[in-house]
Amino acid sequence: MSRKKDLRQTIQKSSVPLMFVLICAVCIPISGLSPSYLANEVVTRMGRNAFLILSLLIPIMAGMGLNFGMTLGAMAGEIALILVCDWQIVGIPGMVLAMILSVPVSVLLGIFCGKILNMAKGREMITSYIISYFINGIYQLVVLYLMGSVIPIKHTSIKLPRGYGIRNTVSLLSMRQKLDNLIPLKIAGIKIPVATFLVVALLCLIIVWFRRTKLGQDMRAVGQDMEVARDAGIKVERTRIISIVISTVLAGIGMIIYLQNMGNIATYSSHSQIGMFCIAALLVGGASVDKASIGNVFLGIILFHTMFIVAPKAGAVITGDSMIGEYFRVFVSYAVITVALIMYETNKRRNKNRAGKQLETEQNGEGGAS
Amino acid sequence: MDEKNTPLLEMKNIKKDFFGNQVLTDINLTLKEGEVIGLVGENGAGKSTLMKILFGADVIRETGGYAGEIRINGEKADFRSPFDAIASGIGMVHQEFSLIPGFTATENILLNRESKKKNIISEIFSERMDTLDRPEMEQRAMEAIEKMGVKIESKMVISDMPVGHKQFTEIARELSKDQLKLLILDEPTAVLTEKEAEALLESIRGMAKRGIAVIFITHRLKEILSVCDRVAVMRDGCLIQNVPAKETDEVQITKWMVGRNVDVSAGAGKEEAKEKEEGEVILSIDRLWVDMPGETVRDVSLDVIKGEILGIGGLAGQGKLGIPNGIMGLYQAGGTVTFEGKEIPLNDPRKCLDSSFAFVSEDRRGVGLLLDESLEWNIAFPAMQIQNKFLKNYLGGLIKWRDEKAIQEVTQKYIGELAIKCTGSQQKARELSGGNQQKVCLAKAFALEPRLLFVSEPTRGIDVGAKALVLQALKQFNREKGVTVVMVSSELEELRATCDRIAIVSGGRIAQILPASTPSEEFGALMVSQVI
Amino acid sequence: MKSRQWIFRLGALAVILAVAALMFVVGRGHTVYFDSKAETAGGKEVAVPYKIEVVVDGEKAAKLYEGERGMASTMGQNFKMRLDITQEKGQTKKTVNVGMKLPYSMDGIVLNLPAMLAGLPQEEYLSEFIPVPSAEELKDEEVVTDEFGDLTGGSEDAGMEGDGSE
Amino acid sequence: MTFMERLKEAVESFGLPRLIITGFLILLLIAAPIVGADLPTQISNIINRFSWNGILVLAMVPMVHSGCGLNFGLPLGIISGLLGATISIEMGFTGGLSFVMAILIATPFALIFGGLYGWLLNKIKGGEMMIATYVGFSSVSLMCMMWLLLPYHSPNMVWGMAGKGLRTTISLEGYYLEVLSKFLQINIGNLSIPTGAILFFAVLAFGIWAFLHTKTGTAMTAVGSNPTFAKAAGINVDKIRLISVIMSTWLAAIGILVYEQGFGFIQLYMAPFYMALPAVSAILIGGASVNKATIMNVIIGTILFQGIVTMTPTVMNNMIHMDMSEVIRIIASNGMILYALTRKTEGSK
Repeated sequence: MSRKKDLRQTIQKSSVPLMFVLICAVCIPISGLSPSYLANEVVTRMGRNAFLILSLLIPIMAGMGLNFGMTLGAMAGEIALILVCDWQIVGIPGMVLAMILSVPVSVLLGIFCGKILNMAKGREMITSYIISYFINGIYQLVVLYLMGSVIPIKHTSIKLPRGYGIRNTVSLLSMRQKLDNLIPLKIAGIKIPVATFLVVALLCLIIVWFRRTKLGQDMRAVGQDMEVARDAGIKVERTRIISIVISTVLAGIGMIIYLQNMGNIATYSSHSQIGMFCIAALLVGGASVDKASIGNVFLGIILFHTMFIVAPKAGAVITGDSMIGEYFRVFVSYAVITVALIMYETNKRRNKNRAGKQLETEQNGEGGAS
Repeated sequence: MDEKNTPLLEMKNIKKDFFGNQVLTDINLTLKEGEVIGLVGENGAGKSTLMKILFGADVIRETGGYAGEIRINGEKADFRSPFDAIASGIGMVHQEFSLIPGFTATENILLNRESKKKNIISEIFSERMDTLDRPEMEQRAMEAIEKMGVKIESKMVISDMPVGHKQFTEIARELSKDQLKLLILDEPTAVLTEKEAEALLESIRGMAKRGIAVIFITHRLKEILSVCDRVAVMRDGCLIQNVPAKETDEVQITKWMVGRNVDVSAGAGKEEAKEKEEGEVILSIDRLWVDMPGETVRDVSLDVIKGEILGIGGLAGQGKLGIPNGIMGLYQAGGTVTFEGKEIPLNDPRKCLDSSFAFVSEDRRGVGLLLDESLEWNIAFPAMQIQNKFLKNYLGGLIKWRDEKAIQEVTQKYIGELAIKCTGSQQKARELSGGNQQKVCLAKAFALEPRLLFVSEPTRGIDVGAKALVLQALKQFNREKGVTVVMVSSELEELRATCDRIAIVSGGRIAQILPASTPSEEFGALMVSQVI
Repeated sequence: MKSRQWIFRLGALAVILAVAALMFVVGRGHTVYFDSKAETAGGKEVAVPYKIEVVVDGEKAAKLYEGERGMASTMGQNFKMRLDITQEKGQTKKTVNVGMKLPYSMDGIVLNLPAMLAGLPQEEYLSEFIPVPSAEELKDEEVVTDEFGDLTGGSEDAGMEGDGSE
Repeated sequence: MTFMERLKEAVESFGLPRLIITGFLILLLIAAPIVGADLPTQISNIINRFSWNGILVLAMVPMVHSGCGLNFGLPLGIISGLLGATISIEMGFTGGLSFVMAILIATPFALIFGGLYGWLLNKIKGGEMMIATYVGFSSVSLMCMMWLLLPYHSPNMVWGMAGKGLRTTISLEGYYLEVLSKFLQINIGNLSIPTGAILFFAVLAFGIWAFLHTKTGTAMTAVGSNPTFAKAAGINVDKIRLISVIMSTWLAAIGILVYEQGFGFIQLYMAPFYMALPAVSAILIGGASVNKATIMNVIIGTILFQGIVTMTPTVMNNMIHMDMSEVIRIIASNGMILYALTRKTEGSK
């Protein structure tokens, strides 16, 4: 009986990935895209997004839910890249410098975010979501008004003609895919960004290692029961802030990797959607609000991005309008997050009701005996 | 240092008051190494306050500290937090589990005291980057479990464990602390099966042999007699007996626990009570179960007689609060409840209220009041919603408009009748004192003009003057309006002074129903009769 | 114990700062322009070869006939190139390897190859290139700062186009 | 000393961010004539924008009252309104009648969507705000597909080339453009007051006020104030919450129609996305909290918020020739929401 129950539970748990396998299975043949093109795309996107999505894992471990505030890190990464670009530091050294530069910005933003979230315990997600908008305002203030007027920006290719503020797009031609192509490798016509994968693999190792540290253990404890952790002498607030800071720093570095692949920065919009797409991908991989693994990240990228590539084409074939597919994939991204959030909340409530059921059966059992 | 002569723990003249309300008076207690002492007393006798002082709980400091002194091994101790107490070798196992559900027993036993290994990163950043040394942790956990003498699976996740094993995990956690000299166990056997409880007692004996002193708090007197060296009995904030366990027995302990200077007013209206015993049954409860966390009701059958005041007493956690809460539909419940011959469906507060029940909850701030609304709203709300009182009808009843004037009138009436101290009927309920808030709760129930009134812990957390007024109001309501009252309280004397009959709940079941004039000792014995 | 940790921390910080500083030096990018133009320097006219092929990092950067300009992006201050020079049409190529240090402060550097080959001093053949903003760059640009960004165009697509060019 | 204390208390109860925003607006009003902006024009602008947005902000009130939190799912109601508007035009109604029909058609949609939405929110008590946000987003992106797929044919609405699929913006010229604003409009010099639109807002606001004074309205407030109390008093908490969600959704539907008649265009596709956050921050600026809101909060909040939105560009531009209004708006409105979210709300649990 228990095995049957287990099976049902696993199916229920992996319902979202299964649904995506189904969507992909239907859409791939319809879209008519060649397997090699598809494989190439998925591999590219894997390299591009993996680091960013991995940055979400640690706050989930600390019980702070999906970190919509990862956008903060993305903004820090963008600011660093804009500066490095203006200083004309190119190639891999430019990326390394941008990463180093993004860290202090990310740390500051992370501490801010962590402190606010400590004031809003129990509604971390909506708060981190609003924080991302709030900081976006500050980011615009810095990039649109302070850069060029207070922070020196030299190059007219970056600066707006009016003398201050950054253009809508900043070209990263000098860094474009420098990391991806550092170690060139092609297998069966599929270009593999080996160096990027190595960096991602390193981060995976670090995360695995981190879980085994004292801090990682503390985070798991805080994530499951703040009060018990506090009673045991763990500094709950500090631990939560650290988890957000780590996530923000990783997101900043991830954004730099992401943008080197893209080859340009959309100054005012690159970061705004990144949080949503990363979270959706993670959830598609079978993660939930309180549990996520490295496996979820990779499965999520494969499924979510396959859908992302295929949907517009499939939509165009079916309805004759390419916009339908575009809207469809946006809808799916949002719907996935919605469903995951609903499942999380209903599970929480179901667990609460379980105790009553137990008592009833107990009583009935007793009644039968007497 | 002659350790033989200095006792491990000395508590001298411990006094404590909460805002002028004396809860502990001149407690003197000493404990030698390896000694097991059983601490018994009714709820509210001061046991847990005493233990909180010993354990350096934050509540004590926040409420102005305590008087007297505590010596550990002859040295004066002043604990600023539980961590200080732990450092001096005191361990405590609380009634509520303090465990991380998703962790294994090992991880919980060594929570925040894990074995660690250094690495390069931890040298740079902080010790928190040390990796955990799992094999060593496993070994330390096993040692602690062995010390306890009860086998539990060290690798099992807490949420998969039976309750008893959770309790043992907590005890093992305390035992794993090397400095542990004194262990406080607060009702550890409450959640254990008989077999497990026996194992625990065995392990307490083992600990004592190792030189660890144990303070064992429980309501199960048998256990005390079988394991303790001495028994300390507390009543009304005083330590009234401290005798070797061999020299006493259950009956005597029970007497000490409840036997106080009996109040003359107890058993008021005895003749009336007799008369009512033969009256008609207004409410009949049959095989009720209620899932109220911490107050589980298991199998309660009870008849309430028209016009009486029925008291329900018992120790905390035994289920007396679950009865009214379950009937009124606030917690999941099952069984049958019949009122005036009609069956009342459970889990539906509305049906109860429609049948002219009213309920004054023990949780004033959580359930009883709209803290952020005016007194008018608090008093008139249920009557308005259930009986359409204080409403003006327009368009042939299509629009039911709030009648502010009628609401104000009724509020003023109750403010006068119950002497509620407030600045006016518009004042927010939050701003009132506890006693006055309780009166508002009563007024709310009175405004419903019920035929059956449940009152739960009406005097909890309010001062003496207000207590008398509240009880007086209840009696008056019962006598003048002929309303049947079911009153739940943990204060036996209060029940004896107010009620006609008293039902004692123990272990989630009714132990027995006796007239209020029965001596306290008998009630006391009933209270501990089926404790689980 | 604590102070030891502080030393470690300061050390780590110093290493990171050193890496950053190193990146400044190593990663400085320059755009080098090659001119194959006649130059009159010090009253001497320099002969311009028929064709110069410039090879940087093993890749052909430019093929210059007289009066033409080519460019290459480089990283770091040590600049090496190979010049395959065809003096007259039909003649065989002559290969010259050139190594030089680029000035750190200049973004764009113009090298007059004939002048350099003629062995003139550096200040004669090397000059800073100051870009004149193109008309398109000067055009006022309206900044789009949607709170929600471009939801459907999606930044993801920009990447797709980029990959296509590969 | 005592004065300072009293001042401190007043600041605390009013909230520092709210004080800053009010102060900022007053500063703008003083600065406007100095930098050469025409004050009556500015004031008419504020009043006009108030009349467009007031009802959308009012749509927050029922859900806040019943303890469902801030209605981040406002787009759902807006979609109902958009369906009403487009169907009304598709059916060929013009002028004032098209407005009435839009309301009538939007109503059943609002009731159905609101009902489903409320049912969902009852399943996930405690996590309403986050889920509401994403329900709003999902429904907007779903409708993006629907606007393309639904069989609309009116040449005034569909893409000219394809002959199908709705345009992103649809002009209301000839339909209900300014039907309310122009009704009984008062013009004094540069000052113009859209009497009709304000009256319409007043009627709905009075309706909500009156509703909160009825038996059901009282129950709604109690549910929001302390759901356990309400349950113990025999209130069907889920039902009351459902009613509040439906009311909010319906008000949002009406709100978007009124907004459109003032603005002059129907905005489809991703436009509803933009609507929830300004409305949420407006009511918070007006003094509401996550579980308490009054009609007064709506009026004050909308005026303050719209005041800042309309005044900053002109004043800033005239003053420092830098249009920072957009950035200021983002920081102020989201900062306000953050402030409200980090307040401890006792008694709400």
